[in-house]
Amino acid sequence: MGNHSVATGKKSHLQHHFVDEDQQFESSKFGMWIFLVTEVLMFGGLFVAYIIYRSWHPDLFYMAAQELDVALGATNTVVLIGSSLTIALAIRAIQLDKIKAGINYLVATIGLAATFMIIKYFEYMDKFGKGIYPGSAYSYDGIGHDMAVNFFSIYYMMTGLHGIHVVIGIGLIGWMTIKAKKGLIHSGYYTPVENTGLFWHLVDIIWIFLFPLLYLID
Amino acid sequence: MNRIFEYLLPPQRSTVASEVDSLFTFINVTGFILFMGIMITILIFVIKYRRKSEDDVTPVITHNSILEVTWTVIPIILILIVFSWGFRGFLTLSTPPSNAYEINVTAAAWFWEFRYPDGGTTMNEVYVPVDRPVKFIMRSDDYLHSMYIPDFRVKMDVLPNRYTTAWFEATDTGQSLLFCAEYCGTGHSDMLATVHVLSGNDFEEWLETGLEVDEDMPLAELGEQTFTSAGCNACHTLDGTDRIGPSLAGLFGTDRELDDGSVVEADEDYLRRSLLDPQAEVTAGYPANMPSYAGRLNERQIDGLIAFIKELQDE
Amino acid sequence: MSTHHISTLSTLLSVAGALLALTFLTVAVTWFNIPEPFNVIVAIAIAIVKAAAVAMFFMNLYWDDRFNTIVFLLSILFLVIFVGITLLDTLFRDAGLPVY
Amino acid sequence: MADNKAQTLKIREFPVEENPEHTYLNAEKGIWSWLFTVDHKRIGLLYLFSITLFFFVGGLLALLLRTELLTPAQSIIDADTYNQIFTLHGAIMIFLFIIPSIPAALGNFFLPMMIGAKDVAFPRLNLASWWIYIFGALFALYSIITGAVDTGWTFYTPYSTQTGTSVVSMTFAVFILGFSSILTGINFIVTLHKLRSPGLSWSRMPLFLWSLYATAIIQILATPILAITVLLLAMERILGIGIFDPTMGGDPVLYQHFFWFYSHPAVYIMIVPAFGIISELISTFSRKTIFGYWAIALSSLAIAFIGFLVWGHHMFVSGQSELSSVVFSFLTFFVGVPTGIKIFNWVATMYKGSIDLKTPMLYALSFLFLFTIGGLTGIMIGALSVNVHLHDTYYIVAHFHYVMMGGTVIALLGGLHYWWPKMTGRMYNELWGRITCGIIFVSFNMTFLPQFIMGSQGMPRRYFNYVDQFQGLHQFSTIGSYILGLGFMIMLVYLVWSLFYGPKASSNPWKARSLEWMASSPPAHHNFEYTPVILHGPYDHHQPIREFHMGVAKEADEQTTEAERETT
Repeated sequence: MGNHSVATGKKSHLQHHFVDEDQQFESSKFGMWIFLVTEVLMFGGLFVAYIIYRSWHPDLFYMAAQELDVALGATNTVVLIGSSLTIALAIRAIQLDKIKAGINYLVATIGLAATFMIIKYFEYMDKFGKGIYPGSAYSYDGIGHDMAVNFFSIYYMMTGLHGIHVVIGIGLIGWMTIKAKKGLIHSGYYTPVENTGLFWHLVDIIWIFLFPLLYLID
Repeated sequence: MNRIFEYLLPPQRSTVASEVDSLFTFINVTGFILFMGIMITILIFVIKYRRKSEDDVTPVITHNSILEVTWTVIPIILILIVFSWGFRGFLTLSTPPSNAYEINVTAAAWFWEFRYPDGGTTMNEVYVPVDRPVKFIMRSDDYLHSMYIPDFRVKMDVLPNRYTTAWFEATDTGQSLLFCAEYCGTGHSDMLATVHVLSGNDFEEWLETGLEVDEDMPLAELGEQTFTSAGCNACHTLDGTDRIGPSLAGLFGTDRELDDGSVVEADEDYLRRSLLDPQAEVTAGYPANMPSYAGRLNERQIDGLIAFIKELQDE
Repeated sequence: MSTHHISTLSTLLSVAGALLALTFLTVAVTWFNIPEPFNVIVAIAIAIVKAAAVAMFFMNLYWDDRFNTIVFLLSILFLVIFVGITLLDTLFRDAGLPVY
Repeated sequence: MADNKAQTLKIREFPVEENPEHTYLNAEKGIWSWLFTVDHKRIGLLYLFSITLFFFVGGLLALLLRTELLTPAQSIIDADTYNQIFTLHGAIMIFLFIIPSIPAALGNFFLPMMIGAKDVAFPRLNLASWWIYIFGALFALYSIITGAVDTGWTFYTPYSTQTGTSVVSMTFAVFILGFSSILTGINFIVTLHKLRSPGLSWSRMPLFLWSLYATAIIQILATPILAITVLLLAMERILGIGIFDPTMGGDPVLYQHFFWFYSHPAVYIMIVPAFGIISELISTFSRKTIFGYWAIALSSLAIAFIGFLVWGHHMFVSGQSELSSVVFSFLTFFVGVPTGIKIFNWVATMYKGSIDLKTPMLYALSFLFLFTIGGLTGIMIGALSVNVHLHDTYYIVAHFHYVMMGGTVIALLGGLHYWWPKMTGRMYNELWGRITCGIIFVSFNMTFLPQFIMGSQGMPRRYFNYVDQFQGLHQFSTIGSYILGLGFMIMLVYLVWSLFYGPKASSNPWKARSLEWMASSPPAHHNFEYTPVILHGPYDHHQPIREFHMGVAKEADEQTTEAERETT
């Protein structure tokens, strides 16, 4: 509940309409969580499409999933879990005012995210090489099912939207790195990096579901 | 009272109509009573408790449990009645009797095609027997359409990727209109068909004769008949004005500029190709959305249409 | 209110360790052919455990205001409603599967 | 959320400044101070201006449609133009007008004021949301210029994936507008949770805020599904991914599930804020405590929740399984119960009140009349067997206009008149207000009652051409729509006139009790120069008005007088 104490001296990052820094921090984080809800539901739409098409064509999903490389998918899962760890470590370091270590962890996170994208790039290129495109450009005939393109349409939509989120995440984390370098975030004010962390963990969670649903159908 | 509902609803011409209408009437009457109750209460309050002075003191009434429970429970009872009543009608509407006379329906932008069990076909006209369940097995060639016969109280969407069904049992002979109720583009509101309900004997007789193409009819006359029955008139006019497609008046023998820039003469061969493979040569400036009539028209009808179009030239 | 929670190093590392182990597990179970539909159930169950671990310990829900957890679970609830009721249609159509 | 220990606050009365010198309107000058303001009140006005603009655009399109329908077949425009215009009318009215209308315009302005906050939680996000809205509107404009859209606002596949019009840019416009809606929703939820003044417990929140809260929840939960739906639709056209288009193996009915999972809750995004306004109006102009506060507050949340379970009632004849039709129909009726409860509570509030028929109250009564019709006809089309007959006819058109226009627009007008003195500091002409309300009420019924009759007689909707038997009713409806248009023009004139020549308004012309009336008219830049402390509920008309002027005494303030109370 709101404005308990009367605002006294204003501190550096406190906006005028908040009573104190705690209220502001809580509000930002709460806002971020609500935003994550919208993200979950947006991806959720694709999961619904996935579930319905899988219930219609279980055989297709089995056949088409054989084309995906489990090793690469698993590697990417590990990479993303690693990046989740590094960003959690970055936030911890910044909370403890070890800004330098924090920056290193943020850079490591960007590195892992980039690794994820590079692996994804090779996966996509491999598919494109075979003529496995989303939609009407699809020209691969190695799968004996006339709905094969449908699986890959869903696959590309899901991983593509996820990939866009990874790229946005890289941008956000890069921005946080710059902020940290300028000394704008520290133990007294680390709201943006906390929220970036939440966003990044959500990207990880979504991949945690995408991996078994797309790659591990047996 | 009955006159009001007779005015509000189309004539009841199928077995389910009275069932649907009774629920319609029930909701209208109950709703009207409720509505008037609320409005009269408001009116009384507004008159009786009109502000007398700026210093009016009003009592503090925050709630009244008995009243609130009452106006929660009564509506719940009413909606349960309405739900189960509607459910019962819906069960009837969605379970066709097994002995129904089956007609295959194809909807396409923007006409209806009906195929009878013995192989005959009609377009934008459908003939059904009275007092006998008729089942439509429907499929669309392109977009979503919806088969709607107000007099029979039936409606069902027609989908391009699977069959949907609807059934009715007409209760008297005569004609009823069939509308397309799902928006499907330019010609949506012209996508009508006529339902002819015939008595048992007439229907049998019609099956014998009506489906046969009249061999004696002059070709051009047959063409003119086909022009409306095949739904050409939904897109093409005969008076030179543009609709969805070019007008057919004075078309024969002219040079047609196609959308790829080439020019062809509108001779008999061109007209035939346009009917059977319309997307191959599309006149510039018009959408490429004419459906193919291959398999829908017999040879004599095609010849008839060509003769009819030629005749338009002469006039 | 402990919303400014600072995780200990050991928590973060052990959660990450558990996540890696579960990733290995979810791949490993595909080597045994578990019959339908249990293979899907196992795979999703493992994914849920992993996601819960990330949400609770990396995203600090375990220490955070409970309301944030409720908000997050709300999104899952509505997703379940969406899938559930839609399946009520797609699984029970008379005509069966859509024809290509 | 808060420290649990009770705090003792020193409070004192802060009398309201009449004829304030410094207001939010003259705090900064110049067009840039408006376009890039982070003040929630100015953003509210930016939204108000934008939605008014789009309302008149959408309205003009509607009059064009009605004019075309004077005769069967072609009167002034051809079939394709007609189809594009009804699509634009729907899309503009829904995405650019009605969804942002009450929450983003009036809500933005009054939500922070009603809880005694200086602003919403994220003012810059608030500004961003308006700019995103404008950007989305420009995108919509772009798609109109590059060939318009003729799919209906529902974008049903496969027509929308195959038509030659610019569906892709329109779907992107919708995508962008959804984003704007989400940001507003986030802002409202966080503001209501975190920024309430001392003493403003959940049980003392004005019902308008409860309705905005319920609306924001729907915005958060439903809009993302719209985003993914239009994204899939755009990909369907760009790449041909075949989730929805049957020619590529997709399922058109699945599209309808996706679409209505958003769009049905979206109708509650449109109507629930209207409920909130009506609660404020009826209590204030009956000068009486609201009857059944919690029933009204919680029924908003109940409607929000049940609204997510009933989308399939748009699809009874779409070819979805009969089982799901039955389930959807059953659940649908349960929206009727909380809605009915609200209506009964409003009527009960008037019992033994001191009813003053000022313009806003006339709108509230019109709302009760029109919305009750809208609601009862909703029961009609929720019934399975009757729905089969009425689906996709003018009955549906009439029903949703009674709910959306007779409900939301009328409530918006009521709210606009109610808060006009607070927003602008000027009074409009009361006589013209009442006359216009009468004109709009009568002509609205003239326009849409005949459409119920046409619908039940079997006139399908979205028809450019129609069977001759309907011509009389169509013409009657068209004449009604002209008068309706005239009514709105009169309103525009006298409201704009009042901005320049209207008498100055006092801070609380209606003697209302909620917090926004305790600020000056127009309010100061930061709403309140003190932190308000709330001792009574927003409808406690029996409490002396000076007890609503309490605020935290400044530490340096020596005059801390009699009132020193404990609050948590």
